[in-house]
This record gives sequence, C-alpha cells and structure tokens, in this order.
Amino acid sequence: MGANTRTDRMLPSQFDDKLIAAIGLTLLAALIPFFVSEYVRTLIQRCLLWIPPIFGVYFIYSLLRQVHFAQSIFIGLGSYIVAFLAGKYFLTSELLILLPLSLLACVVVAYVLGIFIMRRTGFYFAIMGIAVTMVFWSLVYKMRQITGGSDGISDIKNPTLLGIQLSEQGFYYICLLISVGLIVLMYRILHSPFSMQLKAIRGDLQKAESIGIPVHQMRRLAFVVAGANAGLSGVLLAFLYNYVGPTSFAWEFGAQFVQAAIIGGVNYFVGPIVGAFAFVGLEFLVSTWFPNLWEIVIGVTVALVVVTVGEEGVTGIAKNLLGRVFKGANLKERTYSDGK
Amino acid sequence: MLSTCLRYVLNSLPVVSYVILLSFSYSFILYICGRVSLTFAGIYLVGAYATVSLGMALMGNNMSFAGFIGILLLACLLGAAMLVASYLCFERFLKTDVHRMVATSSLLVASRGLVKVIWGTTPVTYSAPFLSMGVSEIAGNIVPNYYLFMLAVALLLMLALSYFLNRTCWGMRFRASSLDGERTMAQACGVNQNVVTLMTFAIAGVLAGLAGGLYAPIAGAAYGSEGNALLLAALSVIIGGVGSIGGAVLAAFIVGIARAVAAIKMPVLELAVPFIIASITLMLRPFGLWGKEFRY
Amino acid sequence: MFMRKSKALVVMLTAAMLLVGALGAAASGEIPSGPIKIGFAVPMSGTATSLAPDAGINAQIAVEYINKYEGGILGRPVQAFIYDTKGDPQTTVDVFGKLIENDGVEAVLGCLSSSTGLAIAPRVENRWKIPTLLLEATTMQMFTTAVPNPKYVYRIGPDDVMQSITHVKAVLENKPDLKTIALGAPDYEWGHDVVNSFIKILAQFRPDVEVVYTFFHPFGEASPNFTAYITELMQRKPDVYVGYSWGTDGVAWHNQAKAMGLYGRIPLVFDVFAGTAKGQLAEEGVLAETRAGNAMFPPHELGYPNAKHAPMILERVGALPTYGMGVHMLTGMLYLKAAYEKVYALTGQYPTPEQVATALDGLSIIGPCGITSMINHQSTAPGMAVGKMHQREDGLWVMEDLLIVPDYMRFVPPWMTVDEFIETLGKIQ
Amino acid sequence: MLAIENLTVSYGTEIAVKNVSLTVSGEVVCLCGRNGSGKSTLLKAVAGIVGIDSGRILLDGRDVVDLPLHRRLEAGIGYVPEDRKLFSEMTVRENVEVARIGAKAAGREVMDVDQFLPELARFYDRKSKLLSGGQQKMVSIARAIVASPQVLLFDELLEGLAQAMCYKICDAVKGLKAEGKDILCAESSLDKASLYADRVIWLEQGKIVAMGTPDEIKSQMMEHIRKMPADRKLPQGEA
Repeated sequence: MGANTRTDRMLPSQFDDKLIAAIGLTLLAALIPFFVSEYVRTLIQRCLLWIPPIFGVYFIYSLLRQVHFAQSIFIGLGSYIVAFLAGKYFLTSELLILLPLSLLACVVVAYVLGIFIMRRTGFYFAIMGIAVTMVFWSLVYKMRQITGGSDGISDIKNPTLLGIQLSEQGFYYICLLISVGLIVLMYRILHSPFSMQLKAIRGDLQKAESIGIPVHQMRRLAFVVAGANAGLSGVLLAFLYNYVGPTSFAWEFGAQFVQAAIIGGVNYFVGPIVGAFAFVGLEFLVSTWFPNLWEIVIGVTVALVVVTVGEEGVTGIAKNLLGRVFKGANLKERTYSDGK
Repeated sequence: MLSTCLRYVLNSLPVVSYVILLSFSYSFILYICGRVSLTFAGIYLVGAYATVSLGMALMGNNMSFAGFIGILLLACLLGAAMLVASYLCFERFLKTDVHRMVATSSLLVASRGLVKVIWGTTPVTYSAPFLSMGVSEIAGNIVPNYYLFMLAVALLLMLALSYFLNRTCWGMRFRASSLDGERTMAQACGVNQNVVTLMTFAIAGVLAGLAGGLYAPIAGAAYGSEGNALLLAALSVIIGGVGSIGGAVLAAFIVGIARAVAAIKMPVLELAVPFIIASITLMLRPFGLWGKEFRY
Repeated sequence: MFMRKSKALVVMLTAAMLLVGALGAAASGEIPSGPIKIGFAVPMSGTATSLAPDAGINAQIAVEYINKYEGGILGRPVQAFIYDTKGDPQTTVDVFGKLIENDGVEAVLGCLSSSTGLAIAPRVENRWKIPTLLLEATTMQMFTTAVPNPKYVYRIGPDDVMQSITHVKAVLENKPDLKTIALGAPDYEWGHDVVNSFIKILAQFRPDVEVVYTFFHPFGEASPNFTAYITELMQRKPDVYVGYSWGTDGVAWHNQAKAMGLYGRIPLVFDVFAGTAKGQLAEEGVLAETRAGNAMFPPHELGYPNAKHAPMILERVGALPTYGMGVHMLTGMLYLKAAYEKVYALTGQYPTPEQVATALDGLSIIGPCGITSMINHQSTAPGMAVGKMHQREDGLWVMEDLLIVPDYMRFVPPWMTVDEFIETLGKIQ
Repeated sequence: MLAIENLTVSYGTEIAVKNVSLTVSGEVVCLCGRNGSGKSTLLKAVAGIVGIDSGRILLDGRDVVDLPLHRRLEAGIGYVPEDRKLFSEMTVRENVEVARIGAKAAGREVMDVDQFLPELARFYDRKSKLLSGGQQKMVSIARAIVASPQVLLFDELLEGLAQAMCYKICDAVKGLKAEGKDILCAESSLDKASLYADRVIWLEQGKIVAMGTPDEIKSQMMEHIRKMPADRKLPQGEA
C-alpha cells in the first residue's frame, strides 16, 4: 500500500513499535475484503470512513477542550457535492476532481463558520454547532426542487479514478488509502507546533490573546482541519451508498461522532479508530442481535462505559485486557492530563 | 392588525408553556450544580406517558379536573423521583461535561427503548382534559382554555420558583452555591451542597415531568418526542440565558411566537427559526438576552 | 414505465417456459426441509417510527399468521429475521446486506420511507437479486428513475396518483357543491407529491374549485403545535379540508383541531389517516381512507378473508391501524406464498429467487381485505376505499358508506405518462 | 481553643503540610512563610476545604476532622478565604444572611456584625460584585463572624488593601480577639502580620521552623531568609 511507504518516511524512528502495529493493522484492513462477504466489507468501509470525522472531533476536544457537534455539516457538504456532480446533474464522477473540490468547499465553509462558531466556548460552542447544523439541515430539506428534499438523491454513479471505473473492491482500497492517509496526517498535525500552541491557549483565551497569539485565527484553523476531514469522508460515503439524503446534515449524525470519539477514548490517539469500529460496527451488530431491545442495551452499555472508564474509553478497557500482548508497544498517547 | 398579532401569541401558547418548563428544568441544573444533564428530556417522556396511561386507566372518559390535577402531581413526583435517582445512581459519577452529555444522552436512548418495550411506538393519547375545557374567544381569536391553563400553570410555577430563589432562606442557599456563587465558600458558610444538589434535581424533575404531563393531552405521548424537547429547551436556554427565570419565559415566548409567525408567513423557516435566533443571539449576546455573564 | 406491455409478454413467456420445464423435470422437485427464511427490514427506532408504528410487532404477527393459519410457504414454516433500519438509508443498505449475505434469506420485506426504498432498490436489482417487497415507499421516482425497469423490486401500496384519484372522487362524491378547498400535509416529499397530484387531478374534474390554502407542517416533530395552521385554516373558511397528517402528527392534529372546533366549522373534513393511534382519535362523520384495503371496516366482522389477522393486531397493538402496516406485511407474505406455490406448481421444483420474482408479477391473491393483484410491480387493494368514521357502541371505530374506486379508474396505463393520464381523467367521468 | 496535632496534608505526591502541631487560645496567631510554604493549606485543612492525611484538629477538645465542610461553621470554625470569594450576584446583606441562616439552623447565637465592621452598614443593599476590594474583604469577614464561631481563620487578611482599610480591619480583628475568639491567620508579609498578630509561626516547606512574637521572628529569621536558596526543593521521601 502506498500509505505505508509514506508513513515510513513521515514518522520518526522512535515510534517503531507503533509503526509496526500501524502497518500491521493497515495490512489487515487491506486483506480483509478477501475473507469477508460484501456487506461486512461495506460495514468496514463505513467504519473506515467514520474515522476522519471522529478524528476531527477528537482534534478539537483534545486540543481545545471543546465539543464539536457540527461535523455533519461537512459530511453533508461533501456528500451533496457528489450527489449533484456525480448524480443529479451528472458531470463527472472522477474522484480526483470531486475530492479536491469538496475539500475546497469544506475549507471555505469551515473558515467562514469558524469566524462565528469558534468565538464561543464550552456549552455555547456545542449548542452553536448544533444550531448551525440544523440551519443547514433545514435549508437542504426545504430546497426540495434542487436537493430532492427528504427523499434525497439516489442515482449516484460509481466513482472513477483517472477515468477508469472503480470496482467495489477498488473503491474499498481508495477508502482505506484516504482514511489511513488522514490518520497519518492527523498524527503529524497533532505533533506539530501548531497543536502545541493550540494546547497552550486553551486555558485562557484572553490571556493568550494579550500576549499576541492570534487566538481566534488558530482556533478557526483547527475547525478547518476538523471540517476538511469530515468533507473527504462525505464524498466517499456518498459513493459508498450511492445515496445522499438530508440525514447527512442532521445534528444527530454529528452527535454520533462525538459519542464515538468519547467511547473510543479521548486519551489515546487510536481512540477515534476504536470508537469508529465500536460505534458503527458493534452498534449495527447489537441492533441486529437484539432488534427490539438494542436501544436499551446500547444506551446502558455506553452510559456504563462512560461512567466507569471515562476518558479512557473502550481503548482503555482493551489496553487493560490486552496489556500483555501490547507490552512495550506504549499505545498511550496522552494529549492532556489535567482534570476538568 | 392587533388582532393578528394577538393571534400569533395565542397560537404559540402551548409551545411557550412547555418550553418555559423544560428549558428552566435544564438551565436550573446547569446553573445551580454546574452540570450538563440531558436526562430531563427523558423525564419529559416519562411525564407524558405517565399522564396518558394514568388518565386512561383511572379516568377514562369521565374526566374530572381535580383528577387531572392529581395525575399531573403524580407525574411531577415521578419526574422528581426519577431525576434524583438518576443523579444518585449515575450522574454524580461523571467527571466532565462532555462525558455527562454523552452518558446522559445514552440514557435517553435507553429510556426511549424502554418506552418502546412498554408502550410500543404507536402514539397514545388522552385528550379528555384538553377537550373538556372548552374554548374562549379573545378579540375574535379562538383559543382553547387549556392553553391558557397551561400558561397559567407554567407562569405561576415560575413565579413561585422566583419567590423561592429570591426571598427564602433556602433560595439564598441555592443562589450562593450556584455557578456565579462560590461552592466551597457556600459550604464553608454552612450550606449542605448535597442537599442543594438533590433539591435542584428534584425541582428540575418536577418541571420536566409537568411539561410532559401538560403537553400530552394536546399532542399525545409519542416515542421519540424527547429529542425535540431536548433541542427546544437547549436553544431556549441559549436565547434566554442560563439560570434566569425571566430569560426562560422570554426565550419561550420568542421561540414560540417566531415559530407561529413563520408557520404562516414563511413556512420554509418554521423549523429553522429557533436555530437562527439562537445563532444570532450567540453572536450578539453570548450569555443570552436575560443572562448574566458567567464563565463556563 | 413504458415497458409494461412487453413485460406482460415476458411473464407469459416465462410462465410457458416454466411449464415446459416443469413437465420435463417434474420428478426431481424437492422442497428443502426446515424453515424458509424471510427478512424484514423495518424502522423500529428513530423518527421513522412515526411512519410505521410498531412495525416489528406487525412483522411478527404477519409471520405468525402465515405459519399458524396458512401452513407456511410450500409447507415450510417461515423463519423471520426482523431487523431495525432506524429509518436511515445507509443502515438499511447494511441491514439488507446482512439479511441476504449473512442470514441467507430468500426474500425481503421492508423499507417504509421513500428514502430507504430509493437507496435500496438499485442494489437489489444489480447486486443481490432477491425478491424484495417494498412496503409503501410510495415515491413516483421509484419505478421511473431509481429502478426504471424493475425485476426484483415490488411495491405494496398505492402511488401518489392512485390515491389522489380516490381522494378526489371521494371528496366530489360527498360534497358535490364545493367551491373552495384547503389541503394540509406533513412537510416531506410524499406530502408535497400527494398534495400536488390532488390539486392537478381536482383541476381535471372541477376546474372551478379554488384552492384557498395549502400548508405543510413539520413532519414527525414529536411534540407539534399546529394551532397556527388550524387558526389560519379556519380563517380561510374552505368548504372542504383534506388533511394528510399521520402518526404522531395525526394525533396532535386531531386533538388540536377538535379542541378549536375545526370539525364543526368546516362542512367536510377528510382526515386521510384518522384513527392511527390508540385512544380516541377519530371524529364522527369525518372521511378517512382505508389505505390498501385496510382493517378499519373491521374486516373480521364483515366476513373478509384472513379474518383472524385483524383480531391479532387488535390484541397486540391495541388498535386497528388505518395505516395498515400489518396489512401490508401480511399482504406481502401472502404474495410470496402464492409466488412460491405458483412456481412449484408449474415446475415441480423448489423455486429460485429469479423465478419467484418473475412469478410475482401479475399475481392475484386473496389478501386480508379481498382480492388484490400485483400489476406493474405494484400491488393494489381491491379498490381503495374512503368511508365515514363512526364509533360503535363497543367503542371500536369503523368506517361506513364506503366508496370504493375501482382499479380501472386509478391505474396509469402503460402507454401513457402520468400527466397524460391525469388529463384524460376529466373526460372519462 | 484550637489545637492542631501532627497534621499532614498532601496534594497527590506533593506534601504541603508536614506533621505540624500548634495551639491557638484566645490570641491572634499568624502563620508566615514564603509562597508555597503551606500556610494557606494549613488554614484550608482546618476549615475543611482540603482533606488531611493524618493528624488531629481539636476544637475545645473535640476532634473536627471528620466533620464535612458545611458542618464546620456550625462546629465553630469561620473561614475567610484569600480571594474573598463572595457570592457575586447577591447583595451584601444576602451574603451575610447565608451564613446567618446556617448558624441559626445549627442553633448558634448570631453575632452583631456591625459592631466590628461599622462600615458595612453603608452598602448592605449593594450587589457584592460592585464593591471595592477592601469592602469585599469586610463582607467576607462579616460572613465568617456572623455565626459567632470560636475559631476564625483569616487567609491573607491584609493582602492588597490600602493602608486605611488595613487599620480598620486590624481593629476589627482586635475586637474579635477581645471577644475571646481564637484567631489563626496566614500572612505572607511579616510587616503586615506584626500589625495585628500576637504570635507568629514561621513555616517552611510545610514545617514549623520558628515561633515567637513578630519582632522576635523578624530578627531571628531575616538572616536565614536571605541565605535560603530560591529553588530549594523538598527532598523525596522526607516526611
């Protein structure tokens, strides 16, 4: 895989064991489609595509201690760009055009929204994210002549790469590549001076501002990073299901990324990955095992996980259970250690 | 013209009343205990189903006003008991706000599942109290008396709470240990924080249970109504300001009337209008129209 | 849309070929032992439950009914896999995948909202190739743009045009002298479609009728306040009001309209989905629809076929739902049973999914409320009926003065587009 | 009489107060020391705001260690924090009332605040966040003394106050001492401590190193303080 050679170059050598684990997992993910049925592959693909937006939430939470509910705006944006260009008003389904295009759209929208949203903190930030998401949702829902309203847009063509029609298998590898690439990129960003500065300013905005750090600019950039992640996922999710509906913009969808990030464990870099698989994969399986009771089962389980392990999340539980297996691997990636 | 304006106000009354109760339920916990707790929406659901079930079981079609008040009181008690229990058994172990948010919203999912198991997802309704109260005509507008009754209950309760908070000894203790008070100092002054917290949750439970109970005869008790209640309450808290009784009432009227006007004049915006108002409020007055600045 | 004539030909040819095949290979027909697996992908949580209250319970009832009173399918008991789609198109795709690839079901029933149906139909046609009976998903897009030439996808339930014709007829029958009309519907695609086609069709019959007010209220908002709409509606004073609110919306709409005196002030109210919920929900003398030949008659007392089904629903759900989820599901099961038996009778072999799918087209069965046929991949009731609500002494709401609009009045013939068909309507009355 | 016996307080692994014993009986005792020497922590431990590791805190012979925070005022311990910590949205009267109600509920007799802080009467109905620093300090003291506790704990009593205000507050403290209260203070400045304290206890790294009148301590400690290295850390394991 191309992603692996890139990780090789990008990661410093002291992370060797982590690197081995990462390459191993990537290889595993790359081999999985040969052993599972198509729906499992689709499910895994969906999990993979959930990882980048969850990383966005994780990024904002671990660096700024804010809860980012607005990821669904960017998922929806990316998805609807695909729905229009590769579906309703068919122009192209070329990934090399659609991915950069929606990335650009998300960056612009995230920057503009960031001007308003990122000025708020805490509870107000969270609610403002939800409010803006819902404004987008109702716009898409109500512009039924263009967006198809609640029925959405269903006739999305399959993606092409350099003009070649991708098989479903091929598309899986594209998803894997982009997902892994974004994870590596997030790793780099989280260990860059930019992140350190963000961490430094999260305590007191006014103080940081008074010593000359462009606080709002930097917070806006963080928002853009999170949004861009989600936008790329949105493009691929639209192709994965060949269907886009206004639920992509719903605030509940954005809230699920927050839940997944928390369940994964916000103390670990691998938290979002674990969260994506636990939240999408396990939730789907549980809801098919207990079709009548799954809400109670999932609700109570998540609540108990949050109560008992808190910020450690499922990753923390897994690490304790598999402590011996991963001994020396030092998966723990503390991005902060303070209390509240 | 005046009659048209009045019509919008009257049309908004049911929403206004239940949003007053719900949003203050939410902001009261947030303000006094500094905790984000979304369980109140589940209590709203419980209040609605309890009222409908008790109403159908105990009274059927022989509606009596006193009986209905009794059922509402039961719904309040149930709400208070459940919210306090949720705090004691669960919420007090949660450390940070985002975890409280995620954990309590998971509880909401569980409560919805429970409702599904017990009542199914076919909506149930007990409308006798609503229908039996009749209508009055105010300046050429027809308004069901039940709406006025709801508003009166909500406003009276808010007045009572306001009196309690501002004029009584215990109210003073609540304010002392609120977000803009100093909790440790309140305790050092002899305020028992545990009792205050439990009472806060109990009062919030009463408000949320009552909101569900009062609204159920109008709209029925429906699986999934907690999500909408949650959003409207949270938005109203943003608009009105955390911990402010006047703000809760003001925000509820703004949200309700704006929706009633949008429904007729600009249907495209009906659902979005509370969100737009909240966004604008946040941009211009981050602590709400009636709120005090507090660091959160 | 335009392929229907040739499809009928294909059906006949296939049937003939099957017959030939049956004669040739009659001896080798083996019905596998063990239960037959059928999948149900229905919304059991999320806002979509407003569309399909207690869908899970209704699915169980349908399967129990088939096993208990109909002897299963080809003698094999039905084993149901009932999964929750959460009303979400993406989850629906995953659920179908699990049902078909993992559980190995032979047919799927499901998809109540149009969005889930649209997401699933192309995949069924292109990838899974399993007979799939959509319950409702009434969007006109389904067999025009989503799957223009369907083979495996069938739909149980009327489309917008079919039901609008019935509604217009019923309104004109009950209030011939109407001058003004108002319409209200939930604000989502189906609501808009149905109101638009109603207005178009009404204009064909009575161009002089003025539509004084149309509104679309928020859909599926669980604690709705419709007072503003009701007030406005009463201000406009229409002769007839046709309302399409249902589920939780329907409950709130009915309570609020009743309290504000709407039913007394407007001469004729057509609450299409009156009586959806448990409890007192219908209004004396109000028109209501029996979607897809529904349980509101009540069928078990009127001597309708499959009479034991309605009491089962009454017992488990507590009401005879006008919106006949259970009826749809049972109808779907009966279609499947008939298709299996037809193929087996013709070939003497246990049918393949393709054979079942082919056999479904043009099939007629005795459904819960009478004979119903699968025409152009769409099942119909023995005529859609509209009646006046009446509460009997035992408290059960029933329908009286049924107006049944026959099929020939409602079906878009294969050689016409929808708009052309609507234009002819005014001429054939 | 307040008696502290072998008190040890720690924050995690950091030991803030180590094995301290002292008694206060009808006098004004002031804890002095550099920043971080543990004087504030000692007061907080007595007030019940931080938990203790070991030791006893005796109030007239009764151990108060197990009393929760909100019962300490009732038991007779009044605490004035360093940064005032008023209930900012409440009026001055309400600020004092909270403690008065607590005292009444506990059956304590209520003290006449105006007697010690006559200035207070002028701004009774103002919101406390609108007061000046000195006035806020007065309210904070009033809140502590209204319940007439036997022991009063003042943290940085004179910190950041104008000279005139210092004298007024010192008079109030002396008045309280005349009432027979046991007063334990913490003050980072020896000069300020000498304004009102009878006895000064010098703390260093959580331990008592010297005790005496303000003047004695001044002369004893000056040389020692100047020589002390700025960043001396506590050796690990020393307790």
